[in-house]
Amino acid sequence: MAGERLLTTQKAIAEAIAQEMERDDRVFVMGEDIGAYGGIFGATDGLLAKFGPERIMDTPISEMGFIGAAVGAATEGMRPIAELMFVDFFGAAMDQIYNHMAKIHYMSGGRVKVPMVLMTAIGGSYSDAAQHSQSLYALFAHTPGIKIVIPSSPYDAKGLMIQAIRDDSPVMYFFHKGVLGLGWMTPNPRATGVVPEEPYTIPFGQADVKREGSDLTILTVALMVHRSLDAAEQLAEEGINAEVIDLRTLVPLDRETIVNSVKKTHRVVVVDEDYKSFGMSGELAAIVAEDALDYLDAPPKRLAVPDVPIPYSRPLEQYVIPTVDRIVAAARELVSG
Amino acid sequence: MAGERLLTTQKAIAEAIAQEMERDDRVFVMGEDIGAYGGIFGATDGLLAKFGPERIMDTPISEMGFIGAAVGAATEGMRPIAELMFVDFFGAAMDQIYNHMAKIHYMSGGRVKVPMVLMTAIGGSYSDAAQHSQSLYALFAHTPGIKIVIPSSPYDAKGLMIQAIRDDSPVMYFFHKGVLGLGWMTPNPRATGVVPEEPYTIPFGQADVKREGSDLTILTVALMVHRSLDAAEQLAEEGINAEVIDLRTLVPLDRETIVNSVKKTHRVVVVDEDYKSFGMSGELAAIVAEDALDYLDAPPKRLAVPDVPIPYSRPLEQYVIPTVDRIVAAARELVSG
Amino acid sequence: MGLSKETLLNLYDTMVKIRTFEERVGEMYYEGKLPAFDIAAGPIPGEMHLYSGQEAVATGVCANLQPDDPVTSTHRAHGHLIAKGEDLKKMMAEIFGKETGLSHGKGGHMHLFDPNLHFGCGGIVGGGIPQAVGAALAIKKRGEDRVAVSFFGDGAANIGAFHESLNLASIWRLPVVFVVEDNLYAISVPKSASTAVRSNAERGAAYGIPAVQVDGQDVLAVYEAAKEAIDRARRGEGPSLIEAVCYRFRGHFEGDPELYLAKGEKDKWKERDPINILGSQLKAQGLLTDAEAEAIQAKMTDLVAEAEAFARESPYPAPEEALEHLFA
Amino acid sequence: MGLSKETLLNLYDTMVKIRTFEERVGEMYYEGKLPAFDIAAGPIPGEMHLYSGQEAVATGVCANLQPDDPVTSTHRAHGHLIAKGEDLKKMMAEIFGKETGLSHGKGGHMHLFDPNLHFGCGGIVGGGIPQAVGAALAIKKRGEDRVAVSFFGDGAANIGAFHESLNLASIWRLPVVFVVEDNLYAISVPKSASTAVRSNAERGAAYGIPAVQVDGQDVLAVYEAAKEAIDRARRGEGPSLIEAVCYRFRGHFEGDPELYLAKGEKDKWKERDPINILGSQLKAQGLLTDAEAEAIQAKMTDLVAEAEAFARESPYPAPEEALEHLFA
Ligand SMILES: Cc1ncc(C[n+]2csc(CCOP(=O)(O)OP(=O)(O)O)c2C)c(N)n1
Ligand SMILES: Cc1ncc(C[n+]2csc(CCOP(=O)(O)OP(=O)(O)O)c2C)c(N)n1
Ligand SMILES: [Mg+2]
Ligand SMILES: [Mg+2]
Repeated sequence: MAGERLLTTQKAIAEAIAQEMERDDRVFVMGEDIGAYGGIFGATDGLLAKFGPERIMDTPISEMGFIGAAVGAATEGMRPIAELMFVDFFGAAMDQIYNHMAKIHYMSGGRVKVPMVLMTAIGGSYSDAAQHSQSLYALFAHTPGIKIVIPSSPYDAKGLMIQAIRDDSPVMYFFHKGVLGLGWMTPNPRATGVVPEEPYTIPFGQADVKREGSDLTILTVALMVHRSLDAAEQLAEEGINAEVIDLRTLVPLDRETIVNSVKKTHRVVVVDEDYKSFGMSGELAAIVAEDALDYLDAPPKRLAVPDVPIPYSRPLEQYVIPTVDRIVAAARELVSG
Repeated sequence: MAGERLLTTQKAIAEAIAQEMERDDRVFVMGEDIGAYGGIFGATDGLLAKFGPERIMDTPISEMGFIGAAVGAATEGMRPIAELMFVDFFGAAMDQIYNHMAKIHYMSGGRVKVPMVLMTAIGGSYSDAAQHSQSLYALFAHTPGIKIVIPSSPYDAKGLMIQAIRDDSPVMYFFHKGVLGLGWMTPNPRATGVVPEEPYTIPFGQADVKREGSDLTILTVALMVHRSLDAAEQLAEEGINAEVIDLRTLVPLDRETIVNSVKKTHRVVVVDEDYKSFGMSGELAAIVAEDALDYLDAPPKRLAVPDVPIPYSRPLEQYVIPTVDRIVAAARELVSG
Repeated sequence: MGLSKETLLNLYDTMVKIRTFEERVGEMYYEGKLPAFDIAAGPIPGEMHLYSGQEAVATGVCANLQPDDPVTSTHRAHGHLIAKGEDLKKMMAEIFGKETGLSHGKGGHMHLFDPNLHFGCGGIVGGGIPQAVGAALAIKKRGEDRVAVSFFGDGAANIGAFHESLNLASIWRLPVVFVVEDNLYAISVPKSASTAVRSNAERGAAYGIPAVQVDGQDVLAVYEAAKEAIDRARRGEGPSLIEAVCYRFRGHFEGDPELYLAKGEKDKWKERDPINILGSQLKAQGLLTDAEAEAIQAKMTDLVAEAEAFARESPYPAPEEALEHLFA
Repeated sequence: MGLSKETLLNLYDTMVKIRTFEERVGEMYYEGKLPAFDIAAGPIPGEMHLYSGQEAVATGVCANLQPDDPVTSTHRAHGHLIAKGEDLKKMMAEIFGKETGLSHGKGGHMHLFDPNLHFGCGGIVGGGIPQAVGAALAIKKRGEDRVAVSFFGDGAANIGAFHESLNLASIWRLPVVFVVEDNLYAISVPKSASTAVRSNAERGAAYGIPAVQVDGQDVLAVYEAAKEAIDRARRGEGPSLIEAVCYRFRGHFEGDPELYLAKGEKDKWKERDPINILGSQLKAQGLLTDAEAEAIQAKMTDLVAEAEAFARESPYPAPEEALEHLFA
């Protein structure tokens, strides 16, 4: 069928970047192994050949330096995309992210713009252990001044990336390794989907109801969207109809869609691959309590990493990162309990 | 009266460190301007004269280096205290804090200990603007593997510091500049109090009900404890009895005291000097919704910095950091609304 | 070097302007704060780091810059911004936290930004260095002959961002000049206790970057070294480092008890006041009379007074403006 | 240098042990993952960075160390830990994620810790460098003659933590040796594209630290340079830096397509296999026969097979153990 081209999420991201680079010569990419290697997770696959080393720049291992350089290039009118290879490495660059990228626009009273995208890989479930498996989006969502984008599908990945590049504010774009459709990751059919060839944007702040349902609301992002959809299918067989909401952006957050869904279903579970406490699951549960307290038939539930680092060993990791089974169990308990 | 010695919070902290250094020669302190200067906020005031430069070590401006060195010294059996001058500078050291200090014990399967204290100044309300006024405790509380201590009184400051130094796990100890009783900060009578001369400890995970009340629960830490107590006094004049709970430690968190109080008062407001979203206020509201949903007569309220960097100008800053007046207003609304 | 009279007098003017601004800010800072010092009180609340004593560095460097040459600075930024040509009124208003300030009061003394002058600064040590590298990268990508300059202190040269930035600037051969203002201290910690080499100029070799140490009290020495480095950058020959040895005449910040200074140390340095050094040279060469010097001082006093009046009379921003300007 | 036969044979033994371990891990890694490679599958899931080719560096350095000398390492740590004397069984079990592993399966291949050997490593580039400085600080505070060693790559020498750590070690004159393993690449990025100097030994001067570059394929050259540096540290004469130029014989990690390599580059380097280099020298000197070499290889193959069997037979930790060991 026309327009029914299938792409993986990884290819959708690379295509979005390529199209914006063609459109706008202020856009360039910096990061470790993004050139000849094409990015460890393929986000810049093929771009070096297309755009050359001036616009697809391999950097030394100097996260503070090159992310700070992206900030400086952005304030001088360029539109850099910097790749932080794994979000876990943010600590080597956090000052530039936190005190500069996020704050310069505000501190300048709106006079200086920092139009840049910081893209980074998140997520576990493949035994990459404590320093290469984190999600951490809540930590950045807690930081005023950064838009937080977390696609879960090829279609969303492309539209949100183009939107991010065109945004005049700093955007962090988190791609989960498990949703990319990489040949060397655990196969995931949901990581391939229809992606239009022409450029398009998806506005920030619009959650996507990936599945409608009436019995409970599942609020989630990234790979947990896929697991929640799988869980919803199982639940449907038991007669439980779960609504699965992919938040897509945490900042801005689509409070309305969240609250309306809970008002409809009266029950909510947050499924979160980030650490449980002081993070996304708390924020979402709090919002529901603030805006839909009287509609709740049960306390909000939170399924998240139980406040330990991600352990290496497979059974340990599977115990801490939410699985389809545990999502099903939580939903069942919520509805029946 | 015997034992009724008064100290400021700052002097209580310095005394706690001094007493532990006398007791245990593995304890030493590293940080910028902690020697001759005595620490910008006086946490090491007088210690250089007492213990000499081998144990009170001024460092270069190398936060990654010296905090990482504290980690390495701790794994080798010392018990370092490192001072990060303002919490706002964490981005220059975050990798060592986040991926190493917090995780080594877990990653080693419990075989390596990292007994260190990272102390740091938090808080605003004196026009130090976006990069010197943050609180950020939620960001570290979101990190598994760090105990999070936030004293609000001289008595607590001493007992919690001694507890922190004796703890075999990494502890972050946040002192709010406004509770220290410094001669150059806005005068604060609550920053001076009775402190026993002999060493004592206060266990972590025990919130302190700083004021009992029946109409609503105020959950808070640091300077906001003082403002909440001031607000509670005003509210009492209106016939509203607020219970003010000083959490004292966020990790471990005294969930029981929180939940029991809300079950008693049926209303809760979180007063938080950190950013609002994805932080402490969300976590506490979520906990209340999880464990005391049926007891709530009104949605939980959150008073926190409304997700902007801390602005410099006085009226702007006063608009974003919770004040006594706004705490009073929020409480009033909660009870009447 | 044979600088024109105009250039020389401009250097003198700028130094006097900076000094006059700083000393007046230093006076006003204590308004409303005493007798029991309260940092949050008075027309200028918060921390205050003044530049008095180091004027030759900002002045000598910025005299070689155009308005569109990007500059990043530090917590001690007033001098750099004045030397870059900022309007004192908007600067002062920002320092007062007023609506008419450079950032409408959101930034304050440590966070002065002006996109027209391509100027930014901040309160995090080392924070500006990578940003200058990025500005230089933007320049190079566009094939312009602008040059970026990053000012920072001797203390900042020990932070990781320094290392990463110099290496990046070198491998990418960027038009950027790193200016280390070695005022001998990082707050209370002397350079000798923080820095494994005597001069940060010795560190240039670790990045293949030409580096020199100059007398930072001598504006002509700074001017000359800066000119060489900036010209090299404009010619596309890559980055340079300059370490200017100087001294701050006030505390690290206002209220600093300065207990860490050796007795008489500051007085000795005050004998090498950069304004007097240039003033004496100009007078010796017959380029400046005492009366002219007084007139310059009077002019600057007036300018600063005007800025002060402007700042005092300007309104504060409306409280709700705190919620604006989070996103572009 | 006149090393004893015993020392020489120990060096040979250790290199063969490392190589044998690494190559076997490299084989087992693909078990259960193919035909369509799935990184999460098989007995050894996750990333895998092997040390084959660089054995001379770990071996030459660690031969000068005692069990209680602290060592910090990187993502490519197996070689260092074996050279430090670790029990292969516990190591292999950890790499398999088993209960009997060094960290009961919590750490995995990139996070190997052994407090008895004062060994730690991690997956963050540059992460171990400040920790070695801290270990050396602990040693100095106690007046011991131990010495700390930090191994890291050429890529790591461009991260801020390197700069801060070398400066701290120098100003505090700490007993620590920094070993840069220059294997020419950081993943796909060649050193020439990342590093502004030809040798990181040139960076020693920026910290007043004695620094040398050595042939990292020649274990005797490494041994000699390490001995000098380690002895200096033990004598209380402060830190040193050694850059050992070497080459990794496998990809950055298993599965690396290595498209960034020049044609024939790896084969050329394989001609300089560190095991063969020492083996030939020993044979030329009559210290090793072919039969003895084969026996050594056989012994190591057995040891690794034993470790493998131990790891395979060991149980996984119980899932709930994930919640343990958060706090001491
Ligand atoms: C990353 C970071 N660490 C520490 C500080 C606190 N601090 C502010 S200025 C300063 C001293 C800076 O010294 P130097 O770079 O020499 O500049 P100077 O103040 O002498 O101009 C310190 C330690 C900071 N702002 N940022
Ligand atoms: C701070 C940080 N940035 C990036 C990475 C990703 N990464 C892992 S290993 C590596 C290359 C390291 O190169 P080098 O230091 O030369 O060591 P080698 O792999 O060659 O042994 C990179 C970029 C990381 N783990 N940590
Ligand atoms: Mg200085
Ligand atoms: Mg390498």
